[in-house]
Amino acid sequence: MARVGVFVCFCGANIADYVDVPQVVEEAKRIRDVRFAIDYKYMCSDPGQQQIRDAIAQHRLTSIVVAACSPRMHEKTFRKALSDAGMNPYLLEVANIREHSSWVHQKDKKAATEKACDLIRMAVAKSIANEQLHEISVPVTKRALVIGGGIAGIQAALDIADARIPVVLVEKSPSIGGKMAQLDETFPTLDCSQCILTPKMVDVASHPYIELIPYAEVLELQGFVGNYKVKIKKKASYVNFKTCTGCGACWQKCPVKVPNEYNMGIDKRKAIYTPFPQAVPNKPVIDAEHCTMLLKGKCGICAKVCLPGAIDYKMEDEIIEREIGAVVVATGYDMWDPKPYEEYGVGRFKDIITSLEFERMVSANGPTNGLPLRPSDGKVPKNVVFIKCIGSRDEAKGIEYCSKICCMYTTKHTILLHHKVHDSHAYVFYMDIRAAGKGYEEFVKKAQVDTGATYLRGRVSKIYKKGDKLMVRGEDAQIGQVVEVEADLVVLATAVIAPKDNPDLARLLGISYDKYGYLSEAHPKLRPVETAKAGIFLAGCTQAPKDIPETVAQASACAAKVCGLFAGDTMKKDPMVSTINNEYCSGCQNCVTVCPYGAIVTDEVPMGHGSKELRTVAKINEGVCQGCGSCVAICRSMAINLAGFTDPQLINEIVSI
Amino acid sequence: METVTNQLVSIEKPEIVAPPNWEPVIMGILCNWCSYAGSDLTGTSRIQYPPNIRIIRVPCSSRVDPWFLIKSLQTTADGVLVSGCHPGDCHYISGNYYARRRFLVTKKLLNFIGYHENRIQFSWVSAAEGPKFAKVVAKVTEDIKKLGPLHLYKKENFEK
Amino acid sequence: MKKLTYFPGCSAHGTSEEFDKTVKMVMKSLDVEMEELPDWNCCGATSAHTMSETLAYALPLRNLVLAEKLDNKTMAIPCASCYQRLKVTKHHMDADPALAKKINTTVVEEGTYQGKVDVKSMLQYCYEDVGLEAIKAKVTKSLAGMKLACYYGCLLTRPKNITNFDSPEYPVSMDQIVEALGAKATEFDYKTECCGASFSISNTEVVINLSGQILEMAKESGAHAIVVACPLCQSNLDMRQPDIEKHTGKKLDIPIFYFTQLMALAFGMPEKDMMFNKHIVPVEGALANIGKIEPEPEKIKKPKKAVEAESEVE
Amino acid sequence: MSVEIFVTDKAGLQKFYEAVIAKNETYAPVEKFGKYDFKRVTSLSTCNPDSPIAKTMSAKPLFFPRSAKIMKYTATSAGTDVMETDEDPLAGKRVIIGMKHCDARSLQVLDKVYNWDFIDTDYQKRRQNTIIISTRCDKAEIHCFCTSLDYDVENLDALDILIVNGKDEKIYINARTEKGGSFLKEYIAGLTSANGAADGELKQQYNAFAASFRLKMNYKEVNEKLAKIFDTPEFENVSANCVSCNTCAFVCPTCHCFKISDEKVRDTGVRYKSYDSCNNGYFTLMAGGHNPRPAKYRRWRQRAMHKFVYYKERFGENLCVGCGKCTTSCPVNISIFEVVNQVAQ
Amino acid sequence: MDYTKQIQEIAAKLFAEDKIDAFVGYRMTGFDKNQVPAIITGADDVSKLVFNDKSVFNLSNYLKHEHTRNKRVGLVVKGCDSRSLNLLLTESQVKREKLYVVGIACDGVVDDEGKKMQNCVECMFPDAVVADEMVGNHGRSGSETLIQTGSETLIQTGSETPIYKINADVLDLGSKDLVQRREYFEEVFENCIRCNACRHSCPLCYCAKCCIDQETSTLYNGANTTSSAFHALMTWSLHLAGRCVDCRNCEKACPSHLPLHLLHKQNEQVIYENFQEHLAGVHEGDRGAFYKYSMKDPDDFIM
Repeated sequence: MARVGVFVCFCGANIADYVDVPQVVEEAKRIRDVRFAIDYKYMCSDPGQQQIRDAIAQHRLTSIVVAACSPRMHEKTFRKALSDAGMNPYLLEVANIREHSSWVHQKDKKAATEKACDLIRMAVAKSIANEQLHEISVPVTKRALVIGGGIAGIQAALDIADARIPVVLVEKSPSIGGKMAQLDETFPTLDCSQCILTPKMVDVASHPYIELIPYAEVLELQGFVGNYKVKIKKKASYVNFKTCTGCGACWQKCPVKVPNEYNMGIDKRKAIYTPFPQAVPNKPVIDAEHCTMLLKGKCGICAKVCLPGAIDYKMEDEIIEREIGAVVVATGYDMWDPKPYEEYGVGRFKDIITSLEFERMVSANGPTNGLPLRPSDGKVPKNVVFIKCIGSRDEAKGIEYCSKICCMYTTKHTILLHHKVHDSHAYVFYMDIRAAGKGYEEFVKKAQVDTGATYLRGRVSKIYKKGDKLMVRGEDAQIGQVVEVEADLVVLATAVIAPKDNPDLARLLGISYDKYGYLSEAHPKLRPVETAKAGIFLAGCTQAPKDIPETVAQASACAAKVCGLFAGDTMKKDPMVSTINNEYCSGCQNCVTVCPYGAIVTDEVPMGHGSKELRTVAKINEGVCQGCGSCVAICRSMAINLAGFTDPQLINEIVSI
Repeated sequence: METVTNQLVSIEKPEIVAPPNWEPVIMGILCNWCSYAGSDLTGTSRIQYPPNIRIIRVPCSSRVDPWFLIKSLQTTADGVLVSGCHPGDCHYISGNYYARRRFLVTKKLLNFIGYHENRIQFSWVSAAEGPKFAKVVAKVTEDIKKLGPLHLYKKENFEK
Repeated sequence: MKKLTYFPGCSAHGTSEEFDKTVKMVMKSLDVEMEELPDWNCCGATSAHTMSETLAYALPLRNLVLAEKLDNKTMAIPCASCYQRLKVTKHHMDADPALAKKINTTVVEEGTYQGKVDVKSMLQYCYEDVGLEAIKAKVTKSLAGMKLACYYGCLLTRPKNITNFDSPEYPVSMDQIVEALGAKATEFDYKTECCGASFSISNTEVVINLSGQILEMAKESGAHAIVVACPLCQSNLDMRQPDIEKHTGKKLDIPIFYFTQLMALAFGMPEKDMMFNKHIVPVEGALANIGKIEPEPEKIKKPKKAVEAESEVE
Repeated sequence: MSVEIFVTDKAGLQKFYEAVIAKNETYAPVEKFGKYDFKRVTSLSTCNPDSPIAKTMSAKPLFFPRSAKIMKYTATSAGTDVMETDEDPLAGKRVIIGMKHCDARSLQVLDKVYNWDFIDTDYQKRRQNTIIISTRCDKAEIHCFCTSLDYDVENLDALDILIVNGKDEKIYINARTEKGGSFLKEYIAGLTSANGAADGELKQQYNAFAASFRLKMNYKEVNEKLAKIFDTPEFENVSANCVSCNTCAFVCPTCHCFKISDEKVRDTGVRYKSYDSCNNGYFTLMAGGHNPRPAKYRRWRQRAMHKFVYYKERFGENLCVGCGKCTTSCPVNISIFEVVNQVAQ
Repeated sequence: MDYTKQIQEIAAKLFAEDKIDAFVGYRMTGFDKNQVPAIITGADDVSKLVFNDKSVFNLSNYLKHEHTRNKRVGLVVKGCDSRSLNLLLTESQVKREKLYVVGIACDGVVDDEGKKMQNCVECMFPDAVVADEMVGNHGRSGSETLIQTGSETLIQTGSETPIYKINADVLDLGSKDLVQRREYFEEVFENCIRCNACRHSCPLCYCAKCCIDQETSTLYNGANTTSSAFHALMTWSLHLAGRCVDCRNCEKACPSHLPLHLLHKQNEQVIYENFQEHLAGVHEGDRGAFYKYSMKDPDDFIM
């Protein structure tokens, strides 16, 4: 027989003014299972809690009902009081007689009192069916996987590693650095991108807690939060990194020339190459698609010139496995290909380039030694037209969203142009200038004044060639007229898009992605770095376009999440998770279908007592279950129950009003 | 003087007349993250609403088995209100979408066998919609007051 | 022997008689049998669709229904405007059978639309069905020495999802045809700009401005003449040229040919059949360039930093 | 017992019924959804005393309700109060018309178990206060085999008033018990005495009826043989297509297994006694999880054995009256007659 | 429709080739013209098998019985039966590789009075949708039928007159007013004797212990009252919502002859019209409307 204690709170006057508390206590005392009922001015105060603790011992109570404010307010407080008295904290039920009665029925004390009595009756009925629950602890592998070695991945890896948690950093290209390594200077401070990034890259390489796996891809992820197992494919580099000294003799002698991805194809690299001088690790790899030795078996020059003998043409892809507890996905972004803008002559006119190509040209270590040059004739351009929103905010040809960073980097480009070519003039065609950010608006304003750039609000409708000039025809919406600008060079601010591999990666990791291919966060406002799958976090542009400070902030947030997850040897988890009653489970697996977290798997159990025949039943992974109860409601056999909200508990409430 | 013709009768069973001063009982099943939080906000904002509703907290509207509605109507309730997060806002990603389907079928089925459709109502109330919650409860209470006491398939002998 | 339904359109029997005539000549020599659509009616032109949607669909639909009574799979149309109306109608009728049924049953009495005849512009037919090789094979008198700017106008390739032919912004099919005839197509950015179209009558100034730019750009590209595939383009560019010259004060003197006229010329047909006498701008100057082959200019060195897709071995 | 036989015609019988209904609390077969169930009637037009056996539920629920309140209680912290249940609606003086002989006979069989170690007073009261008026069938229905069992259908004393359809649309009414005799006295005003002349005709009618049976069995042989073959695998074969739907037990006029359940709302609860069925998979499921009859054939064996062996051993009667209701209701047409015969062979 | 010969041949062949351990079909009863399901375990009994328009009972029910569990079974299925079989396969209750399915191109079956059953008149999938072998003369394979009569096509054409017709009884009752509907169903629930035959005869009710028999709370609805009948039938029909294949096994089993199809068809209609879902069991892998959702589901009934 249950022995319930009921504790009714006055909440000062908050409850007592509108609910007849003594009468409520009398009513509570009449309920069959109530052995003790009392009121107090402030139940949440220490003396109030003491009353509960004393009564538990004195009256051998088996469950507790506190009638006070919302359980969202003080449930934790009272649970702790129960714990302190040696009682399982989950034997507590809170009857919300403040938010749900006294505060909302202030004009009808009788009705409010009656309602409070009913709420207590329901809570008592529920508490009788309460079971002792214990926090779930899931063992944790304290190692994090970071996918992507751009600034987001670098920052996340460093922050986690600094907390002395081992990190596995996987990067698909031969060097970490990502897009940021291609940038010249960064807005709005114009500090040199390389200068602030490369120290971090070096830190990654030298950090004792970071295992850097470049030139590799994630193949498979199994398990659940705290207990993942990842398979990584290390692509064959044909260079033994252990013996290679990074002297560079190989790529200097290599005869094969390939367009250089790092410089957006403006110049060439060799078939054996390090992507850029500051690459980390600063070891070359052989591009198997172009190496004549690997393709045709002829050449072998690099092996001949390599003194340490690090070249190994027979190297093969290697699969490595790591046990990890959490994943940070930081796969960055791609730039949109502006080919659909046929009216601009994209593809026909060599002097139309994308913003990243411009970025490489003006970069001090770029292919043109920091000078913007016209690709057609190598001349220094005087009039440069920048066109924004190429692909962005364009439902017909591109994507619907705003790429967020183009306004700012175009502003930066006008400044860089002004710095490099003093007598140049920039024209900027724009739809809106979106400069929300610390110092951003000021940066744009200042740039406009300093560079004297002409800002034209409107879209460009056509670009055509007149002599060796490009005629840019567009609308100046502010004067309502068509304008034509004679340009030496046109720079298109192409949209930021999700990496094309994102959907595949998302499927592989078991997380969701939106229609553009960006990975989806668990909650757009409150859980922007988590995914719906516990233990997988998102950093940087893989979730949505963002600038460097935001990316770094999100990366650090991921690191904090990972550190929080790994704070103990085991993960503590709310015990409000589903459980399966094997006896009733018929194995239809509907629950597996509806579980939004993939927390339900199947298991085999004996058919009956001691039977060798097996049948399939569902099995809940406590570590993954978030306790929504979807599976409980769809289980026709009533074989699943959600701790804390079991069918008996809820039905007891329903039938006891 | 008012005539006595204005007797409150059960809409489904017109032969049953409500006792004097009859007040309906409404079972409110609210999801923890949106609607329950919204109802708390109604409280903290001191927005007044009729006292007929009795609230049960569940983690998500997808936890609500149509069984609960049947049991409520069979025993204590004259009407049921289930409230969850707005579509797209579910704390558990997709729970309210599953719930929505069940609710529609349940509502139509109960209506088909003789319950007035206003006996079973649903709402989406977010954690910020304290005023909306009060409005919803007021509407449901008023609707059910108009319908009169529920006597269909009630468990016998369980008078209050 | 290829067979083809021919929809001449009203201008072929009027202002663009030379287009009509040369099309017939050229097609005959290319072994294409053209069967003129019997009892064809107006396509609705620019006016119908500004007034009544039903009428705008009904007029072309009748022609489409009539075309289905002939055996030919394709109907080719020289006039860009007629082509556009018929093609658009066909597109909507195929996409929405209910609409087709409605228009068909309420207005068109000649039969039920089935959607089995394809509609092509004459240019498209020459390019896709006849083919460059066949054209090249018929050339007896190469046009080498002539530099031509190919002007397509606004309708032949647009909208892309309906015409499904060539690039909507920078088409090249006509360029390739004139090069097959031996001439050289210049790089001409105004290929698909608006010529002013029917404003020629109501607001001449617009046409002077727009057509003027086209002519100027063609001149600048080094072309001796412009090649067109649309009667209205031809008449605007040709007929308004004196006005434009007067307006700008610049001498243009750039004749406007139909591509079929040039084909006929290159096929060695008698010059009088091409009706050059109908042109406002005299053609003789431009035709004089035939045979005057300029020496190949030295290859310009590739820009140092040019993007190269293929790898190369030193 | 002086047995006077009255004779009347169709109209006379109707009048008799109407008079009975008017004066008494009367139950009769009432049709709903194509099936007859015994319900309280207030006029002859709403019921059909000649409903076919196959389409009529047994009258057992009038004595052993499908669900009976056996207790009502309130539970508060002051303790649990057991309250009087509502008055038994079936305990008053009443008349049942349209009950078949087999149904009436089933009550005699049930009497044994209700008068055994525990005397069920509610049942007794219902029995004592009931007058049963039963028409003898004219023709056996397809699944009937009442004449093959251990009771005398012709001279059945389980009914109080017998009605027989005679020749030339004559209808005979005959009191079979004292209770019936004294009851009938009130209604003899419209009836004429047959003055002994009817005996032959009654016999003749019975003989014609008895000859119409398709099914005949030697119940003694079945009793004996079944008792010896508890372990025969034949039970598995005959039960193979049973879907364990329980219908047979719920429509059977002699099955009397029940379960107890509580239903509690707020502080008030009711304890119910309701039908159960041995064909149900968890009929024998014990609290610890053990189930002595998990397999379908074991439950079927139990059912057959109980009907023809166990009950016979204890009370000297077969727990089957040969009405064929179970066979008619069975969704897969399993016939108890076929089964016991087949197993016994 | 009489496929007795074909079925016998197939069963004999399967036993001869040792492809099955048991064959589930129909045989005549010993006493009337009705048929009973037959579970045959050897070639000797093959001659007992029959199939004609009296072969009503949905045999996929037997797949949940101990006689067929873990055996290689040959099974005769009509259109509706095959759909319930499909659901059993989807819900992992049966292993496909242990089944040899004989699909019938069904012309409809008749009730006790020889009248074509209502569900057969309204049937949209007369041919088996799962089959290893088809019997019958519709000249189509199972999958072809699906394309021709499948709900997919109905949904796509949208404005066209749908082949799906709302059940006449549901339509009739639905057009009545609330009090009339209540009166009708009060009689239904009153006449229910809580024998649960409907549940046991349903091929899709295979739970280890049915939820309405579980004493999960103080409100156990075990008694036979109108209220508990309401509870049981409502719960049952909602558990079959989006799954019921309209084979009417339940109605055939009901000793009170209750019109149980009303509940199922009402749910089916609501699901079909509001969620544009396929009819139950038509596609393998389709678990039914309650186990998925669409963002476009109706929302106007929610405040």
